[in-house]
This record gives sequence, C-alpha cells and structure tokens, in this order.
Amino acid sequence: MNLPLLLGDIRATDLVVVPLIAALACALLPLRGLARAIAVLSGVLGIALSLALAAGAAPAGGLRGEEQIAWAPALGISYHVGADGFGVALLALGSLLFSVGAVSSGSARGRGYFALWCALQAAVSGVFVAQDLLLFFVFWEAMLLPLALLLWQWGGEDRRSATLRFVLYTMAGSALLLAGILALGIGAATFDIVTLRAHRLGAATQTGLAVLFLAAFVVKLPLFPFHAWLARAYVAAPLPVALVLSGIVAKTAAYGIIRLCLGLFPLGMETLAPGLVALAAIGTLYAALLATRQDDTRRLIAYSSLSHLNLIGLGIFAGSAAGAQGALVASVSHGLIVAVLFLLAGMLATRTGGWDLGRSGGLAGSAPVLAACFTLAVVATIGVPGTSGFAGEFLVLAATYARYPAAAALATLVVIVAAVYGLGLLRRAFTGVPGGAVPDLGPRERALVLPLLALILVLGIAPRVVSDLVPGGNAPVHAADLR
Amino acid sequence: MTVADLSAVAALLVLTIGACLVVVVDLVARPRATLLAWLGAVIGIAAAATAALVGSGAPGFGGGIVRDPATVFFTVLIGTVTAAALLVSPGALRRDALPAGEYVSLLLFSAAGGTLMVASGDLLVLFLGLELLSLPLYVLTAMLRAKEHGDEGALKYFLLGAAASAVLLYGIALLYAATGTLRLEAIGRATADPLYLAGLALLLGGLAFKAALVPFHAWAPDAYESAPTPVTAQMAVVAKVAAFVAILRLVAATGRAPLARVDWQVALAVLAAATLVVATFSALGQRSVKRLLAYSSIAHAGYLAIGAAATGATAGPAVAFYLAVYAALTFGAFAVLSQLSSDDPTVADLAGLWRRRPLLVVALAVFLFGLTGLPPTAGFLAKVYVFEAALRAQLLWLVVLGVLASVVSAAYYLRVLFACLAQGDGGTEPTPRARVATGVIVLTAALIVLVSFVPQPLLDAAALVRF
Amino acid sequence: MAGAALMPTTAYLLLGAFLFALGAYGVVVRTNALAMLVAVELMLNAVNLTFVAAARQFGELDGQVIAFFVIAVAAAEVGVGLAIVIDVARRRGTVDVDEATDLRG
Amino acid sequence: MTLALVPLLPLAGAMFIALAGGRIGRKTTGTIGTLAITLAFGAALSMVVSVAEHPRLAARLGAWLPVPGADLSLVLEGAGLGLVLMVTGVSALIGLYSIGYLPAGPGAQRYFAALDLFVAAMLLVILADNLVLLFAGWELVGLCSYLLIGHERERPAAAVAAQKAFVVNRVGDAAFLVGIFIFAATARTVNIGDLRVASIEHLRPDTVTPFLIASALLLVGALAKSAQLPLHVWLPDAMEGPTPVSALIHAATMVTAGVVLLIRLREVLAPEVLFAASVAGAATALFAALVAVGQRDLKRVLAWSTISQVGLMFVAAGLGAVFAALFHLLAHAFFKATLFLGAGAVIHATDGEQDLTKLGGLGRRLPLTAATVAVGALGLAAIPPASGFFSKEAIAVAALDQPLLLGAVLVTSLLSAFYAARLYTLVFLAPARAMPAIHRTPLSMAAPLVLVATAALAFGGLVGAHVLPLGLGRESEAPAWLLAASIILGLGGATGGWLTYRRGASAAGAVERIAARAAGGFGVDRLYQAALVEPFGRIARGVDRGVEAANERAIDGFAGLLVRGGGLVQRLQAGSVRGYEALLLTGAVILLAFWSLR
Amino acid sequence: MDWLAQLGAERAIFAVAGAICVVSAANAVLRRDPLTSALSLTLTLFSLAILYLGLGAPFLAGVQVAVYAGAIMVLLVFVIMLLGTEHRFPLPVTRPRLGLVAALVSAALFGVLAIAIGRGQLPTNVATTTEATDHVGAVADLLFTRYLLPFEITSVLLLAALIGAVSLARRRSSEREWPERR
Repeated sequence: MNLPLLLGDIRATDLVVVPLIAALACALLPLRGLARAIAVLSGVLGIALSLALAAGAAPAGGLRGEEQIAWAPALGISYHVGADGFGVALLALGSLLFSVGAVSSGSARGRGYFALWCALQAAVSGVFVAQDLLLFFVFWEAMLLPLALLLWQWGGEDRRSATLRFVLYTMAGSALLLAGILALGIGAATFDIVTLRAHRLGAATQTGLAVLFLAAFVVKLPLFPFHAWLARAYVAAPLPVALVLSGIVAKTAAYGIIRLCLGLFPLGMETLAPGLVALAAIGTLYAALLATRQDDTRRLIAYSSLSHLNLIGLGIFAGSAAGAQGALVASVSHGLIVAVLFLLAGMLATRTGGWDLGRSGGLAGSAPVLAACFTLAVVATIGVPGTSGFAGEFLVLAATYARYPAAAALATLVVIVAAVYGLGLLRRAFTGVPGGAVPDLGPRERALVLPLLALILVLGIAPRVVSDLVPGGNAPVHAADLR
Repeated sequence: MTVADLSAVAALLVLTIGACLVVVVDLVARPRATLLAWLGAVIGIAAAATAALVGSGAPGFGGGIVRDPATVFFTVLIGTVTAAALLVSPGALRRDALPAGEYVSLLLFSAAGGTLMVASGDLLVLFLGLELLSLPLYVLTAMLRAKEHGDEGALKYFLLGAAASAVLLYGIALLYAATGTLRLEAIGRATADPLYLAGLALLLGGLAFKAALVPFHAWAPDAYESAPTPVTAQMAVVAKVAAFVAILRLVAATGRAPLARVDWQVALAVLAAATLVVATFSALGQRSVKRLLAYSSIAHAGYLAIGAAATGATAGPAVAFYLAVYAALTFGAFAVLSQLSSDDPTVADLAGLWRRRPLLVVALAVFLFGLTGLPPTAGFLAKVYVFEAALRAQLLWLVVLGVLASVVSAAYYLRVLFACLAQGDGGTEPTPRARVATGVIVLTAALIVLVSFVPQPLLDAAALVRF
Repeated sequence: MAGAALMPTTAYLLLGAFLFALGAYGVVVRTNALAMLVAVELMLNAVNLTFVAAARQFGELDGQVIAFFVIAVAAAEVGVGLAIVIDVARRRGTVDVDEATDLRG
Repeated sequence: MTLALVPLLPLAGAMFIALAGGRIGRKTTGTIGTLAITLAFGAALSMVVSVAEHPRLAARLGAWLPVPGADLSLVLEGAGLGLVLMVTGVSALIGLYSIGYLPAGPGAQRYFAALDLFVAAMLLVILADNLVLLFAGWELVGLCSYLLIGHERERPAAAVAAQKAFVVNRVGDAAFLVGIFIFAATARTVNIGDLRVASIEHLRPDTVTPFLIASALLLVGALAKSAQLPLHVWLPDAMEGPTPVSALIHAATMVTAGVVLLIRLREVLAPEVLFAASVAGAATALFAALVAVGQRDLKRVLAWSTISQVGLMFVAAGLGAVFAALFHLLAHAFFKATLFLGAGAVIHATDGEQDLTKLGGLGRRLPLTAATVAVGALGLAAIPPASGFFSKEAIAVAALDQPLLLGAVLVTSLLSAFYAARLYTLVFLAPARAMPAIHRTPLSMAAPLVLVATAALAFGGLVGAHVLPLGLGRESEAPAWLLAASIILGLGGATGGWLTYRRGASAAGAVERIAARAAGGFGVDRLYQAALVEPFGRIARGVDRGVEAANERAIDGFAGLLVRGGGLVQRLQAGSVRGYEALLLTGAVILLAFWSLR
Repeated sequence: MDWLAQLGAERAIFAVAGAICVVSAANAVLRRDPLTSALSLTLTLFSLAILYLGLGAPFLAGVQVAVYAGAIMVLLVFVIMLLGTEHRFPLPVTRPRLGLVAALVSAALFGVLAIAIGRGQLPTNVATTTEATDHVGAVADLLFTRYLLPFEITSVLLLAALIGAVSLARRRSSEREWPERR
C-alpha cells in the first residue's frame, strides 16, 4: 500500500496510481454504495498530493516528483514521470474537478461509472506527468476510452452519434500525433521529453512536426474550426462528465501545446503562429457569438467554454512565456468557472425540469441564493475584474497584444459579446414574472458551489498563486533558439 | 537422415503423426468430440514444446529446412494457437455436429503446413507447406453444413486458392528457369534479370494471397464467414504467420543479392497501403461480426506489410512482435465469438452479452482495444514497433496512412464493443458455459495485458527473429 | 554449337506463358466451377512445361522431379476440389459460380 | 494605511452584507451599508491634514497580476481627496435615503451590497495607481450599475435596461482594455505615474502613433462610461432603476468616471485626443440638452440633463481646465443628487407617478421637497447663487479661446435653464391635478435631501470658489461680459420655461410639440437598433445556421464520405468468385509489370 | 544420337505437339460445355506429354499420361458427367464486363511474361546429359535423396487430402437428397 502522505516523499506517479487503485477498487470490490465515496476520495487525495507537490520547491531540472523506470527499452520507451509548473497547477485543478464531479454524480450510478471515472482521472493525471513522448501518448489515448464509455453508457438522447463523432474526431488528431511522436523519437533516438528539449531540430523539420503534434491538440482543445464535436458532446454527456471534459480534459491539449509544441518546436511554432493566433482570435469571438444564440443552457455553456478555450489557445500560440503563463491562469480559472456553471445549470435544470432557457424565468424571487451564485459565476465567465476570469483573460490578451496586436484587439471584442450572452442567460433564467416557486439551493448544493465560487474570487485577487509556478516575460519562446 | 534433419522436422513430425493418431483414435475408439479436441490440443502444445526444446541450429535437408530462431519462434506460435483453437472448439463441434476426428486431424495437418512454411529454405518445400496448410483449410471451411452459405465460402476459397497456388508455382518455375535452383540462399546470389523478377513478382503474389493482402484478399471475408469460428481463428493466424514469414525470408534472401535491385519496399508499401484502405473501409459497413473481424484481419495484414516494407534489420523483430500480438488478439476475438450460440452473429445480435457473460465481454474488450491499437495495450506497442521500423525506412507517408487507418478502425471495433454493452437480448444466448474455453480466452486476454505492461520478454524473443 | 541446334528453351517458356495466360483467362470467364478447375489445371501444366524446359536448359533432372511433385499436388487439389464442388452441387443443384454470390460486401 | 481603508471599508461592508444573507433585517442591512460608506468618508476626512503636508500619498496592498506595475496599490494626489469626499459623502446620504425609500422585501440585501461595492469600485477609479486596477474599478462600477438598474427583477424592462447599460459600457471597456495593452506593450508599465514619465518620450516617432491610438481608445472607454455621444444610449434607459440608484449613478459616481479618467490621465493622453474629448463633450452637451427639453418623464429629464452636464465637464477636462471640470463635477454632484432625491420624494409621495404631464401643483403639498428641488433646479439652470453658476462659469472661461466650444456651452446653459424651469413648473407650480393620497416623506429621506440641498447651495461660493483652487490653481478670472451673458442666459431660459409651462404642458402648445420631436433622442437609439443590434443578431443567426451548421455537416459529411468510400470499396467484393479471380490476376499482372518491365 | 535428326525431331515435335496443345487448350477454355473443356484439356495433357518426351523427360511423360490424363482427368470427367448436364446448352452470359477484363488481364499477363522471358538471360546451355543410361533410376535416385523431404511431405499432403475428401463425402449419405435443379 502506497502511503505517500505519511512517508512524506511525494512522487508524481502517485497521482496516477491513486486514482488507478480507486478505479480497480470500484470495479472489483462489491461495494456498490461506496463507489462514489472512493471516487471522491481519489479526487481529494489527488488535490492533497498535487498541492504537496506544488508546495515543494522545484528541483534543478524543474520537474517535481520525478521518477524513471524502464518499460520497453527495445522501443526506447520508459516510464518517466514528473510534473513541471504547468503540470502541477493543472493536476491540482484536475483533482479538484474530479472530486467535485464525483460528488455531483449522484450515488445512484453504478460501480462501473465510478471505475471509469477514476480511470479517467488517472489518465488525465498521467498526461500531466508523462515525460516520455510515448508514455504521454499512452495516457492521451487512455483518456479517450473512459470518456467514450461514460458518454455512451450514461449520456443523454444523442449520445451514440455524439460519442462516435467525438471519438473519431479526436482519434484522427491523435493519429497524426503518434506519427509525429514516432518520427521525432526515431530521428532523435529517444522519446524522453526532457532529453528532447535539449535537442534542437531544423526550422522546417520543427514546423512539420509541430503540425503533426498540433493535429491532436487543436481537436481536443478544440481550436476553431475543429470544434464540431464539442456542442453535441457537452449536451449528450452526463453533467459531471461534461464538467471534466471541459474543465480539465480540454486543458490536457493546452498543456500539450505548451509542453510539447512550444517546448520542442519553438521555431516551428513561430512559423505557424500567425495562422494559429488568427484562428484562436476568430474562434474566441465566433464561439461567443454562437453562445448568444443558444436556448439550451448546456449548449450555451459549451460555446462559452469554447470561447474561453480558444482564448487560452491564443495565449499559448502567442509564443511568449507571458502568454503561456496567462493561458495557465486562464485554464485554471476556466476550469473552476465551467465547473460552477455546469453544477448550477444542473441545479437549475432539476428545478425547471429541463435545459431550455425558455422554460425558466423569474426564478430569482423564490431562489435568491441560486440566482446570486449564478450571477457571480456569469460575472466570472464574462471576465469582470476581481474574479479569476478577468485575471486569465487580461494576462492572455496583454501577452498576445505584445506580439500580435491585431489578433489581440479582435479577441478583446469578446468582452462585449460575452456580456450579451452572459447577461442574457441571467435575464432569461431569473428575471421576469415568476412562473412558480422553486426551492432554493439546499445545504449540500451550497457546500458544493460556494467553495468553488470562493476560489474563483481568491484567484481573481491573488492570481500569482498560480502564475508564479511558471516563468513569465514577453520575450518570444523561440528567441533562445535564434541565437 | 541425420540428427540435424530429424531435429529440423521434429515439430512437423509431432503434428503429422499426431494428426494420424487422431484419425486412428477416432476410428477405433469413437471418443467424445471434446476428448478428441483435447488430444489435438495436447499435440499442438507438444509440437510447440518440441520446437522450443529442440531450439535453433544447423539447417536440415541440405538447407531445405531452416532452423533459426525465427523458425522456433513461429513454430511455437503456430502450435500454441492451434492448441488454443482446439480448446475452444468443443462447443462448436457439439453444436454443429462436426466430424470431430477429421476436424481435429485436419487442423493439425494445416498447422503442420504452417510450420513447414515458416521453416522452409527451399521454394519447393515452401510450396508443399503452403498446400499442406491450405488443403485442410478448404475442407474445414466446407465443414459447417448446417450453415446456409457454408459451401459458398469453401468453393470460393478453393477456386481462388488453386489459382493462387498456380500463380505462386509459376513464379517458382520462372525463378527456376532464371537461376536453376530453388534454394533461397542460392536464389539470393543470382543475378536479377527480368525473368527472375517476374518469378519473384508472381511468388510474392501467391504469398500475398495467403497473407490476404489487397488485391489478393477477396477470398478471406467469405471463407472466414463460412468456416466454423474456431477454424477461422486458427486460419486467420496460422496462414498469416506462415505467409509473412515466407515473405520476410524471401525479402531477406533476395535483398542480399549482389546485383539484385529488387524493389521490395515499394511493392510491399503499395500492397500495404491498398490493403489498409480497402480493408478499413470495407469493415465499416459490415453487419456480421465475423466478417467484420475478417476485414480487421485483412487490415492487420496491411500493418504487417508496413513492417515488412521496412525491409531492414528491424523488419524481422517488428513483424515477429506484431505477429505474436496479432495472433493472440485475433485468436481471442474469434474465440469469444465461438462461444456464442450463433456461428455468425450480426453486430446487433451481441446486445445484452454484457449482462449474461461479462467475463467474455471484458476479454473481448481487451482484444478489440488491442486490435484498434489503443494504448497501453500490446496492440499499441506492436503498431509502434512496425511504424518505427517503417519510419527508419523513410516511409512516413505509409505510417501516416497506417495511423489514420487505425483511427477509422476504432469506429468498427468500438461498434462491436458498444453493441455488447447495449440493452436487450440480441439472440446470442450463449452456449452452455465451456469452462475450458472460457479459461483459454481469459488466459489469452491476461497474456495480452501482461505483455502490455511487461513487453520486454516478448520483445527480446522477437529481437532474435532476424532473417 | 550443340545448344543452338536444339529448339530454344525460350520457345517452351513462351508456350508455357501462353498456356498460363489462357488458363488465367479461363479462370475468370468460366462460370462452371468444374470448368474453372480445368482452367487451373491448364495453368499448372504451363508451370510443369516451364520446369521441364528449364531442367533441360540446365541439363539436370531436378525440374522433372519438381514437375512430378506438381502433378501429385494437383491430384490432391483436384480430389479436395471435386469433393467441395460435389457438395455445392448437392446443396444448390448447380455448380454455376455466379449463382453462389450470397456472401459479398 | 488610512488610504487603503477608504475603498476597503465599503468593500468589507458589501461582503458582510452579501454573506450575512437574509438573516438581518432591511433596516439593519441599510444601516450597515450606509455606515460602511460613512466610515470611509470619515477616513477620507481624517486625511485632509496629511494631504496638506504630502501632496502624494500611496499605499501598496500587495502584488496582483504578473504585469509590470499591475499591483494592488493606491495613490492619492491632486484633487483626489475632494473627489473621494464627494463620492463617499453623497453616497452615504443616498444610502441613508435608500433606507426609507426601498420597499419592504428581500431585495435590500442585494441593494446595499451592490451599493457598497459600487462606492468601493468608484473609489478605486479615483485612487488606483495603475491602469489595470483603475480598470477593475471601472468595470465593477459598470457591474454594480447593472445590478442596481436591474434591481427590480420582476420588471422585464428593468432587466433589459440593465443589460443594455452593461453591454454599452463594455463597448467602451473593450476599447479601454486594448488601450491598456498598448500602454503595457509600448511603455512596459501600466503604472500611471510611470506612464506620465513615459509619455514624455511619446514624441519619439516610433511611439507617437501607439500612444495616440491608446489615448483614443481610452477616450472611447470614457465616452461610454460617461454616456457621451455616441455611446450615451444606455443612460436614459437606466432610469428603470430605483430613484436613489439614479442619483448614485448620475450624480455622484458612475457617469463622472470618464471625467475623472481624463483628469487623472491628462498628462498621459495625447493632446489631440483631449481636444477630441472636448468636442465630443460639447456636442453631447448641446444634443442632450435639446433632447431633455422634450422629455415627459421626470427622471428622463434628469437623465438627459446629466448627459448634457457631463458633456460640459468633458469640454473642460479636454481643454485641460482641471479646476473647471472638477468644480462642475462636484457642483453637479450635489445639485443633481438634490434633484434626484427630490424626484424620488415626489415619486414616493405619488405612488410612482413620473409623468410630468400628470403631475402638478405639488408645491403646496410637498413644501420641503419643492424648496430643495428649487435649489437643485437653480444649480442646473446656473443661476447665482447656486453652485452651478460658478462652475459653469469656470468652464466658459476655459473655453474662451475656442469660440465654437464656448458657443455650445452658452447655448447649453440657455437650454438647461429652460428645461430646469419647465420641470420645476410642471411638477410644483402648474395647476394641480386629481391626485390620490400623498405619502409623507419619511425622515430618513427628508434629512439627506435637506443636507444635499444645503451642500449644493453652499458649495458654489464657499468650497468651489475658495477651497478647491488651493490644490489646483484657478485658470483665470471670467471677463465681465461673460458673467453678464451667463446670468442673462440663465434667467432668460428659466423665465421662458416658467412662462411657457405655468399652465401645464397641454397649454404649452407649439413649444411642446417642437420639443416632442427632440424627445426621441433624434433616433440614435433606433439607428443603433437597426444598424448594430439587429445586424448583430442576424450575424449570430447566420453564423449559427451557416458556418456552424456547415462545420458540423462537414464532419458528418466526412463520416458519410468514409461510409460511401466503404460502399465503393465493397463493390470489389461483389460476390462472384470470378471477379475475385480477376482481381487476383490483376494484382499479379501489376506486380509483374512493376518489377520486370523496367 | 544424330544431332541433326534430333534437331529435326524436336522441332517437329514442338511444332506439332505445340500446335495441338495451343488449339486444344484454347478449346478447353473457350467452349461452354464443361465436358468438352475437360476432354480438350486431356488432349492438351497428351500433347504436353509428347513435348516432355522431346525435352528428354520420358518418365514424366509417362506420369503425365498415367496420372494426370489417366487418373485426374478421368475423375474430373466423371464428376462432370455426374453433375454437369445442365450446362450442355448455352447459358446467358453473366457479368459480360468480366469477359473483357479477363481478356485484357490475360493478354497483359502474356505480354508481360513474354517480354520478361524474351529479355531474360537464360544461362547458356550447360553440358547436356541428353541420354541418361537409366533415366527412371536417376529420377528415383533424386526423389529419395535430395527430394526425400518433399516426397514425404507430398505423401502427408495426399493423406490430408484424402481425409478431407472423405470427410466431405462421408456425411453425404446422412443428409438430404439432391435438390431439384434450380
């Protein structure tokens, strides 16, 4: 039995092992009633572990809890794990969202559900700690299965076609990623990310490989216009699954771009940056525009989420440390916000009996706390200062402006459109003549939502807690290579 | 006959004598089908054990039989798979009232042909091995008499097989006319003139037929669908193993020829590409699970051809590893099917299987994930291995195609898996539980999982396979 | 000098190639399974002619021995093949391969 | 650290009220909310002495964003203290007033939390030492105005107006943000003090354009927040909020934020942009005054007059007349607060009647209100001794060199006087109409009213003319002809208004008909609706049904293509063994040809 | 052996037997009636046997006649007569496009093969052991020494084929009667 907390020596691998054990426990032990508790525990342990990792000073190599074990030496693959600043922050966020999602999952779901849930947590954590390209790919693909099964088995009406679309689209991207990984690894005779970062390729090679790698990431993020799977998947998915899908799974793509694309192919990314930045800027605005048209709460959140994810992409593609730093803050912020939004949307839907915004209205009178929480969540979504939403948005846009002014200016228009859809949501759900009284948030619901809202505010005042984990600065990442 | 000769054919002897023994036992004692199947399985295991114990060494019969690590590796594989196929057969034997004696002995004969092919250092032996492999399979394909289209598959298989072996044989004849010899290593030393190349081309065509590479693949779906499922399992594995080993031996031999500019790489790459495209697309629309898996096995011939197209030193180990993993996965998938009440279920028929036989579904999931090449299963490692080999040979386009094909393949594999999870009763009331068969299936799945996480021993073994 | 006097081996090889191509043609155009079998036999005989002619070219007997094996294999094939064709005929009442096209796609 | 307390006290009040939930009653909530603002006022008052010693006080609370200069730090300089005192003072009075005004119900918690947050945010705008923190206050002001305008949630109109206010403000905010980005990228800091230093460099050819653009963008932000042309459309609708909110937004806080920004950044912004601000202000002043004449709704008259008066402040601020701008800002704060609170009292007394044509003759029934409103109306009409006279005079002096601007200021004065008189006449002097019961004005409403009115009266002569110049330095004395002209215009306008309307609106005849033409705001709202809002909806719908649907269809189509490709490939497997044979032989021939024909 | 005589004889044999061979083979492939096909093929087999004689392979010629023509073809003819009556008369040609494909493919096949054979450099005629003293003995010698393994495998192959054919045939009795012709 692994007792890292007691032993005081935290390894990054524990973040994978703990949920994996939880998954096995859910799957194999006949503890039907306890499955959810196990899943929650796994998430909470994950939070504790990642916070402990984050608290420790980063060692010289920059990787916390590093470890390397041979796996298939003949193929040059090793089990090399460790977490950098981005990884640690996203691990903490991921664990938090997984525990929140597990709590909100409802204990009626079976053991299979929670086993898959924990397996998904393990895979996501794995992506953030993998320091071997093929190991990264293993975890990357491993995310897909539990996700697909959760969608397929426990989803809503449209789940079948939504699942297939999601799986095929993302796998098509991963296919090119694998080709790129193999090409890179074979060319450099190693798959080790840390070693590869010191290994610099020619500009043209970097560009080619960056395209292959990006194929997977832009679909998973998803960058405009590779998002066609998104809205349907969010709507079809069970609420907790949609929560983690948007809150943390999408961030694996952001992490991948930062760690692999920017880390390994800075020159290639610089070549591609204008196009990518343009797409991200357009996507930010485009998704927000679509959000103004939605009547289904989940679809609205989906497009709002897409808008934020493109904004995160914008920061990364800007190609500076500050941009990546902003993207990290925005990622953590978006994770928290979208979690709250999905939870509240679920609570709203249980009260109005459906997701259609047209059916609610005037709820503020009888459910003032719900309305207040929703208002705060929306305020954070549309990036009002004092919330984490503003910190992320501002940092990303400021960093982007330093390198790509036109794109940043275009993306900034999103603050207007976001106000339209955000406030429109509030107006339609809560104002007007009440149709009938609904119960306000109960103590359990408050216990789930209020801490997250508090975190959003804390992060809005003290974003440095997150941003100081990684370097900043407006200098382009590729500059080091030009010298 | 020397000791070397005898050791060279030891496994072959075990199999052929065993096959005869089965016939005799069947005639004399008329035992139950299950017993015969177990006897056959013992013989298969014995052959594998013999091959492993005898090990590699000097060639026998003046070079006609090669006894290198590759022979050992693949003989063990063929023996084991045959034994496993026999162990999952009793259900089908009883249900479809198949003639057990003939069934078992023919499977053993066919395996003997396979071992001969993987060991052949001489084109005549290769040809005879191929015939010994094929003829019993024609009969076995025709054996399922209760089935509506059982005869059709056999007829097609036979007519195509006969034509294909004529093509192969003509290739051998042209090679003989060009070089005056049938020994592989002697052929490798000869000068490559158009006649020689024509011979090689036809020979490759004949072997590609056995390997089910497009456009020589058309027999496979129909024959696979017609044959009793355990036979399909064996057929899909042994024929492919034998054909690819033969191709690799040919490539290795002629690749060393001093003046030979044999463009194996392009030919195999084009075959691989055509195979991947056609098989993957064809599998998408299938309703019959067996037929779907048949196309899957064709598609995997494409991946194997990618590895073979690498042609360098890495091709051998990569293909060997892939073949071993593929053997377990494909066998396993067909073996699961063989445990259902219908011999040829549609995808929809699988509904409700999860509730009735969860263990089988879990095993099937392992196999299907592996076939898809999803990490971290061994199927993923195998694909990585052949892709890696191909990339070393500068075949990036082929690798990209292969990876894309595996993406599309996820669509049909997952379809099968999801069908098992669906609610309902798809009419696949499983046969009374066969403990041994289930055990074999679970063991296979466990092996795959083991190899997924501890691949090194198998990788080491495969690394010895150099032609 | 002596070699030039003989009928050139190439002629036999060309005859063999012609027979083989003819057999190939027959395999595709014939609809009767037995006639297809006949065409296959033609292809095998083309092979044998090639072997024997080449053997003479090399002045050895190996080619003839191989041809002998080919005949044996052909016998085995025909045996199995006829059994299958008879089976088909019994089930369907016809040996027309174009009437056995249920398995497709 | 007293400085830090100033914004933190209302913030703490807001948080306390938000978290305390419905556990405390309406009165308690209101008391706490008002107390928090009053304490902030006290804290600001306590700094008067130290400001006299140190013209620049700073307080750093901690790091905020990883951008140079974007810290949580405050600075008090120049006229800041005056503004702080005005904001906290007026807001405290409005808070007190609200306790009496608000109907019983659960909304008090929301109201006072937003009110306190509003004050904190406005103080941040005045005190932030960097652009990002200033922007934070700037946005929060907008957010609070949204919350307060939409306070009455059952009324759809209120919700729509709230949303409109926020969205229009966000247009300015977006421009503001980009402006910050430009400053951050060009000057590598967002600290206002550092930017002043950097702006000296902005004459360098490579930075002059960015500075110019950034300045222009910041001006757009200011125009939106202060409801100046062409972004003024939200303010008249904002009257959907409770009347004290209107007082808060219009009088003391939100709308003046733009002026505060211009004043604080006058050394940073490009001169061309500052002049543009003046022109925009003049145009707005004139335009809004015209529109105000035609309004029939009591509060809308005040709303348009606010737009107009803030326009005058822009004229002064743009011309660099800091004293004049601030003077008018403060004077306006008091007289407009008086007017709004008075209007609130009227509305409260008449059960929500806001239509000028239906009111009348209240002078006798609400004498206190009538008296205080008279003070406010004098200020608006710029008739001495009201403070408005002195402040407007200062603006006119500042515009002496610009005849067009001066003309606009003077005409605006005339119009202001006219509609101020119109309003007062119609409400208090015109013949009385049948009125239902008149409610008494409670003490908590009456006391602030009187206090504010007193302040409005006293401010002009005492504070404005004597205290304020100490920190700023008065520009120049007004020439005599200007003084005379101002007085004549003010009195003339007021008299005109009284004469026209003394028998009620229906009796005003031609004037009222002409004015009604202007009442629609010259169709700007409709123009925006047609040129912006509807196209936006159409574009969104087009994107939804066009691009997005096409994108989704594309992957469906791709999947369909795969399936169709599968069908095509499956035709290879047509069933006849002869076809398979042909396939096999074709393959063999191709291999043959490929290898042996070279 | 008289070279000239042999030259003439071989050429004559090739010309005559080759011509018969081509014509009968074409007949075997092209005639619709399977029985005619089979009988034509038998003629081809005979002509090939003659060619083998000319090529100095008398043993193989004998095997060709005895085993191929004698056993295999008789079996085939027997089965055709058993089954094939319905195809005596012309049937409607199914899948006409395949005929075209077949013609093209086989023409291409022959063309490519002919080019390959023509361009191929056959090893020059090595010393010809034209007349082995004991031809059959020499063949047998090879069979049991160098070709022992193939010989044994062939026997296994035949055994397997036998078992297979029997297993297919044996179960016939237990099953239904022959169906009516469709």
